[in-house]
Amino acid sequence: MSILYDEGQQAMAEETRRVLAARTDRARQLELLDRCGEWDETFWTTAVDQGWTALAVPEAFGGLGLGLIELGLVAQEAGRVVSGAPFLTYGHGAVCALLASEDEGLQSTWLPRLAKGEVKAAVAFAEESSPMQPHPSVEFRGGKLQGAKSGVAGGLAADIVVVSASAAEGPVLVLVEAGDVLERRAIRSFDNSRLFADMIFDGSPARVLVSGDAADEAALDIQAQMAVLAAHEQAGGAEAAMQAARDYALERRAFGQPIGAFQSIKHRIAELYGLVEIARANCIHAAARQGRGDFLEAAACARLSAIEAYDMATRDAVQIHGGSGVTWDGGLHLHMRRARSLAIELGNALFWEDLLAIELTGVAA
Amino acid sequence: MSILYDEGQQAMAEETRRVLAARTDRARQLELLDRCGEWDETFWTTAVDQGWTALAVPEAFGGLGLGLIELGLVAQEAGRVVSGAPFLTYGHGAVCALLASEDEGLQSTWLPRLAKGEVKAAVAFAEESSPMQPHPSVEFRGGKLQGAKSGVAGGLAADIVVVSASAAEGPVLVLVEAGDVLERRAIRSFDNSRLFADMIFDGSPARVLVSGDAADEAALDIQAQMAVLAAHEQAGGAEAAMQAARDYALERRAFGQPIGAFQSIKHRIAELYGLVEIARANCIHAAARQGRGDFLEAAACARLSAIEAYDMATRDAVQIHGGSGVTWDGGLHLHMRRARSLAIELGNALFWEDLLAIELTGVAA
Amino acid sequence: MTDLDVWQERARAWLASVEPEFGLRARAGLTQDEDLALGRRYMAAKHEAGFSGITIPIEFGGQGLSPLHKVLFDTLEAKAAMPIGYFGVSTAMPLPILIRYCDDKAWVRERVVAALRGEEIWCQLFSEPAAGSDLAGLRTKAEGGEQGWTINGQKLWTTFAQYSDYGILIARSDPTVPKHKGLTFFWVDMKAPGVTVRPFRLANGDIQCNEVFFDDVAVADSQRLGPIGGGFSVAMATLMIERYAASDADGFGPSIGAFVEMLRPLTINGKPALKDGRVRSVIARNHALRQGLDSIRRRAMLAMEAGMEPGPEGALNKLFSVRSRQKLSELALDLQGSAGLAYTEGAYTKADWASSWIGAPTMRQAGGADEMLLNTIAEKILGLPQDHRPDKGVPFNQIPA
Amino acid sequence: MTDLDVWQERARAWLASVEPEFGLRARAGLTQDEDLALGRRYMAAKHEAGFSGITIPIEFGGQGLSPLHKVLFDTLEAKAAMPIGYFGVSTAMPLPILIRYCDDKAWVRERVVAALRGEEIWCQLFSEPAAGSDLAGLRTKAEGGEQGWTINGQKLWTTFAQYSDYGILIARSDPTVPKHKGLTFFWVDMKAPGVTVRPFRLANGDIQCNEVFFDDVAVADSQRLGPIGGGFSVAMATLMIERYAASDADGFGPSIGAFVEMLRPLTINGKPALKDGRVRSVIARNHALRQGLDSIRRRAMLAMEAGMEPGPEGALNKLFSVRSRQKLSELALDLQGSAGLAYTEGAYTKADWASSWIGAPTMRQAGGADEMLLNTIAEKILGLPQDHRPDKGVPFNQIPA
Repeated sequence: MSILYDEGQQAMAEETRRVLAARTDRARQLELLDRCGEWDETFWTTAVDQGWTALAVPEAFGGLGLGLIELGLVAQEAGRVVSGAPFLTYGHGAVCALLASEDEGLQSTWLPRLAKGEVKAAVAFAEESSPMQPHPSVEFRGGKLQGAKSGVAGGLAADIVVVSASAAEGPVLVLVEAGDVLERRAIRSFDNSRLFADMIFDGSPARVLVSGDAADEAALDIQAQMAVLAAHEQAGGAEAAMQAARDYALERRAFGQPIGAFQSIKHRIAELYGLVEIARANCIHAAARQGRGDFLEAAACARLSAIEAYDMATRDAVQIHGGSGVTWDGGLHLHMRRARSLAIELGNALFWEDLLAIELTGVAA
Repeated sequence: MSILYDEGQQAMAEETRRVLAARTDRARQLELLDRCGEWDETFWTTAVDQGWTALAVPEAFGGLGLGLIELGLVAQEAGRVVSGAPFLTYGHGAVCALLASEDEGLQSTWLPRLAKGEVKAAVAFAEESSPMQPHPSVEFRGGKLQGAKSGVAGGLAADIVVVSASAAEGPVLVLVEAGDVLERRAIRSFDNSRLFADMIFDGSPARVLVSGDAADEAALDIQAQMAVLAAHEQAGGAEAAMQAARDYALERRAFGQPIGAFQSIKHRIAELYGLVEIARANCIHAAARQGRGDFLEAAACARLSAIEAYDMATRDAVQIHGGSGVTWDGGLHLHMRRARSLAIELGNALFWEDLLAIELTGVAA
Repeated sequence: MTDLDVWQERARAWLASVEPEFGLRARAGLTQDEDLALGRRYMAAKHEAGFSGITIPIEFGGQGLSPLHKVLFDTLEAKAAMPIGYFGVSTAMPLPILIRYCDDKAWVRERVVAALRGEEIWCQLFSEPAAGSDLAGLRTKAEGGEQGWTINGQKLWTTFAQYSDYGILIARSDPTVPKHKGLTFFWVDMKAPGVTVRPFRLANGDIQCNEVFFDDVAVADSQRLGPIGGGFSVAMATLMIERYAASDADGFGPSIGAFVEMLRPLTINGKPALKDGRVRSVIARNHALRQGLDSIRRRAMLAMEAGMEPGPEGALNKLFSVRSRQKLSELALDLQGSAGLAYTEGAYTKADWASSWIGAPTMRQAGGADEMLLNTIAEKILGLPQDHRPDKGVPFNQIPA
Repeated sequence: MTDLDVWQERARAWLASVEPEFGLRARAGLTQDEDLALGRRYMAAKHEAGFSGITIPIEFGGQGLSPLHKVLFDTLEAKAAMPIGYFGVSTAMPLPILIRYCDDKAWVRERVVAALRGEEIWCQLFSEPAAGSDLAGLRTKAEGGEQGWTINGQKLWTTFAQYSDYGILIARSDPTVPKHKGLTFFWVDMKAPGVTVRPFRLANGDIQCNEVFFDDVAVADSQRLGPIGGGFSVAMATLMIERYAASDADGFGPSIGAFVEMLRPLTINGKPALKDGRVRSVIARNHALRQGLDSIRRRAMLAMEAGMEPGPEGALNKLFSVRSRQKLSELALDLQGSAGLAYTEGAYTKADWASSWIGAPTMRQAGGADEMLLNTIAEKILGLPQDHRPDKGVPFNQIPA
């Protein structure tokens, strides 16, 4: 079954929105576009102060013991304001990887610090154009990593990195303390606050989290959980873009009336409303299915509808804004850029279509 | 280079349109939907009387020695009125097959009769869901055919049938005189005047037209030529549906104004205009490229854009007509049905996408 | 199990028990008249089993249960493909309107029970040749007043009028005021002198819609529902009742599962169709869309269960699901190639791709055209301005035809 | 070979000869100022080679050739990626307007030659904050009359105003008449006192658009182009001149061929991307669309060559090609995965997918927003009614802001 947000969850969403509205600064966000390697520290300290980093960490490790539903609520609000750092999603990925591990030492070392926001994490699964690999080219031998991962979001700032690799005994997920043991090549991007980096491991020491089939399973589950959070961000961003279009259509006049009275505009915004609500419904449903047998299917639905909603909403919102949609200072391109970076991070639509098709047909591509 | 229709061609198009407008009867067309095995004899006698069957037959065989451009012009007009018989396209397929053959006896037997409209032809390439086969399951042994072909348009009325088959020495195209040597299983269809039949050959005598690699090449060229004619029909049908929507939008009033003043309606019709013109341009170009190295590519472009235009135009024209778009007597469903039958005959869009992708990338699917 | 779960299980069990007698297989090959007769028997059986008129108050012969009960039952019933189409309009809109607006309660109860048992059928006489999306543009005249009325004019698109005993009707009682204001609502006897019903055929071959002509039809003032000139708001109340009707994320066409099974044996260019990226994309995207609509519906049900008003996003279902059905059905035919050319008129739209395809445009009109739904979403949910309507505030008889 | 073919071959040869000095590679890494300087040298070289001002009469310093010659040359020039962007507006619209409406022919000839040689740049001062699609809603005031004018107001979106020596301007000379009727057209000196130019940045980082403020700028009546109150038709004539401009079926983004080559080494789920049905579908459909637009363009050229008016379908190119470019560019980034994240501001849009993607929305606005193009097609080609415009016929100063 789907869920209705309860009162606590609703209150949390409202409080998150209020706090983020107060602490988000469009001018600062625009500046970040020109700076490779920087992020919105105000957003991140807010996230830490508000306890968002602790939300989905078990209480035993200093967290609040909540889950994807609550983290999704925050992600949706963060997406609405095009948040200036990727650490919540990938921190959750690291939390999931640690929880999938049986290494209590690693758990007790890192989970409390992740909950407190003392460390930032990245998750490095992608290699070149492929978001996940059945046989990663990165090798893990004798406690050390060798090879390269591509386009790691948050990679330029991460303190720890969860890496998928191939070991003699099969696939593994390992944990690397970033420090100076790895080379990070910054990717100058159209959305620089995502902190994308290629990572080159040349004998970097790493600790095993999960190995064998369990590693593959864990990687897919982690990817799906992060994708559900990204989908919430995308749905939030899509809604914000849709609302910007609505507001502009009410305010801007042409030919003697608000442009929202022209059906080409108003119907397009109504279509966006539909895409946003469908994506949001899939997001809520997916968050509620975490841990169940149909979670991957639900995550794929959320991801696909959220990608579509954000793409369509940014395309149409920019178009409806006319010239003012394409100025730098107007800032709508923040959403346009974020729609693209989030569509690429964690696997593009084709990747999720294939995953979902396997779930629905039992047939591999 | 593309071509401009010359004055003779333009006059021919206008005359064709005039004749067809005078001889087409919507009530008769609607009745044909309920009758399996019947066609619009008035359309066919008109086609014969006007010499359309002779257009692309060489003068040496009693034809006019023109080509795909002129036949395309007629097909476009026939598509506009949802013509009630499929014989022009498939007759041309048979002419092409005979011309590809080196058997002068067969040519002199059949080409003059095809030019005069004395015989009706069908082309049977499809087997089950596949429009063409690298290795047809129909076998040709000792002058006889064994096996089945599916969904042959015009099959219920054809006097001769061009069949693709596998022989000991490789692929062949053969000619069968239909008569009573084959079993035709009528397909009750949503567009009955297409005269679809499954054909079962159980030792039917047949004559070889082309064999070996030349047979495969000829089959592809015949398929492409017929597809270009079908694309002309589709473009004509799409234009007629678009114009019906335009006329209705000018006439029908709601909320005190013609519904064509509402942007949701007028913009949709403008988009249809674009799709129709793009399809038409591709059709004219393809017809002019017949015999050149890029003909298959041009044919695929024509086919793909014509399928898209006719589908979109019928979907939107019906929608714009509101309730009157879905009544039996209103007859717009004639276009909707024809859009579907023409999209399936001669290979669906996926088939042509793959052919075009091979031409453009050199990579098979 | 909650009470609701228990009730739902009971409904499921009852439906399963009668499915052999009334379901899809039993209906195969029946003429429309035979199917209607079977439907009447089904309705009687349903009434006896206590699943009729779920939301209608007990004192009027219904079950007096919640809209959620009704949604649950309707969903199960639709799956079983019972012969209920003939009674859909009849029981959905006219009965609640009678209950609300008609003073003779004993008579109303008789009508309600007869309609619920399939013994009598009601139709809804709203649309006209010149009044579809623009309902208030209707021209059928009601002349007279408290001493009695005379109806003249023509209705169109009246579903199953050919089988109807009664109808609810909206007509123009005053052409000198703006168009929304001069309308009055009545119930009429479809067998009364001067009423002529002409069934006509739809594009898919169905004969369920009618033209209905009123030629000096006498109607008593006691048949008036609501105040004189108050007909538009009664009509709007009628249309609002449809809001919680069972919605189907498949747009009343076949499911994605059916699409997958249809494709399983097929090939594209010699390779399994289910391995083709285009096919996989269509499966995945349409499934994601429909799952979203389903999640919206389930959230609405949870909200109703909790006594809350469901969100406005419930309005999206028809718009999105029917368009998905339309394109998926086209593709289903195309992918079958030659086999996609076959057509059986009247096949069940949830099980037959050709039937689903050819009926989809009708679904895009019925219950509000796409364009009207988009306007409603834009105006009512998003607060965007109404588009220009030159007839606004103009007396009806001064609007150019 | 026809004369035209000979001429085209000569143009091709000349462009090839100067491409090393001015083409894409020569421009790589230049600042905008350096690129502009290179552009001025290219324009001078082009003028000396006899390929400047192709359709401009010989007596004004042009070549006096046909629009077809211009289309052929522009297409070749665009392929070579020459630094001509700064002079695009300058030579396209202002010069023909000066030639047509300005009386001092000697002065006009001087200006034309200077502009063709890249020594002077003209801008077009049309759009305003409250007047984009609705050009006639502009508010910049021109007060005075035959004794001289004073301009006050603000223009927006003025391309390369920051480099311009002169501009053509439309302003409101009479606010008491309906909005299309009170406009007058002028040329202005961009260095005159009271003119302030403020460049601003676009979403893709480009700095080519400007706000231009007019603060009591004096303009002589001899600078008026066309009659007082006749400005709207001069502006429309200006915009019509764009009609035969070189159109690009790729929407000024990368070609389908480039898409294929970009994909050749990539995989999707471990299989070659070019074998994926989704990718093949996108390649095939976008190619078919662009081939259609190309065929339309070639037919138009044949018509022009034959001295006929080309069909109205030429208007489709921008609408369809730029939308194709937008979606294809998004997909190109997605398919590259991590490599698609990289971005170089200012990269050439025909060669760089990220640049093409981020610039596409601007192209959907420039030269008429999609919505205005659809209106034009619907009204001018298909004869559909204009949509409601409440300000029609209302004196400008009585329209609510």
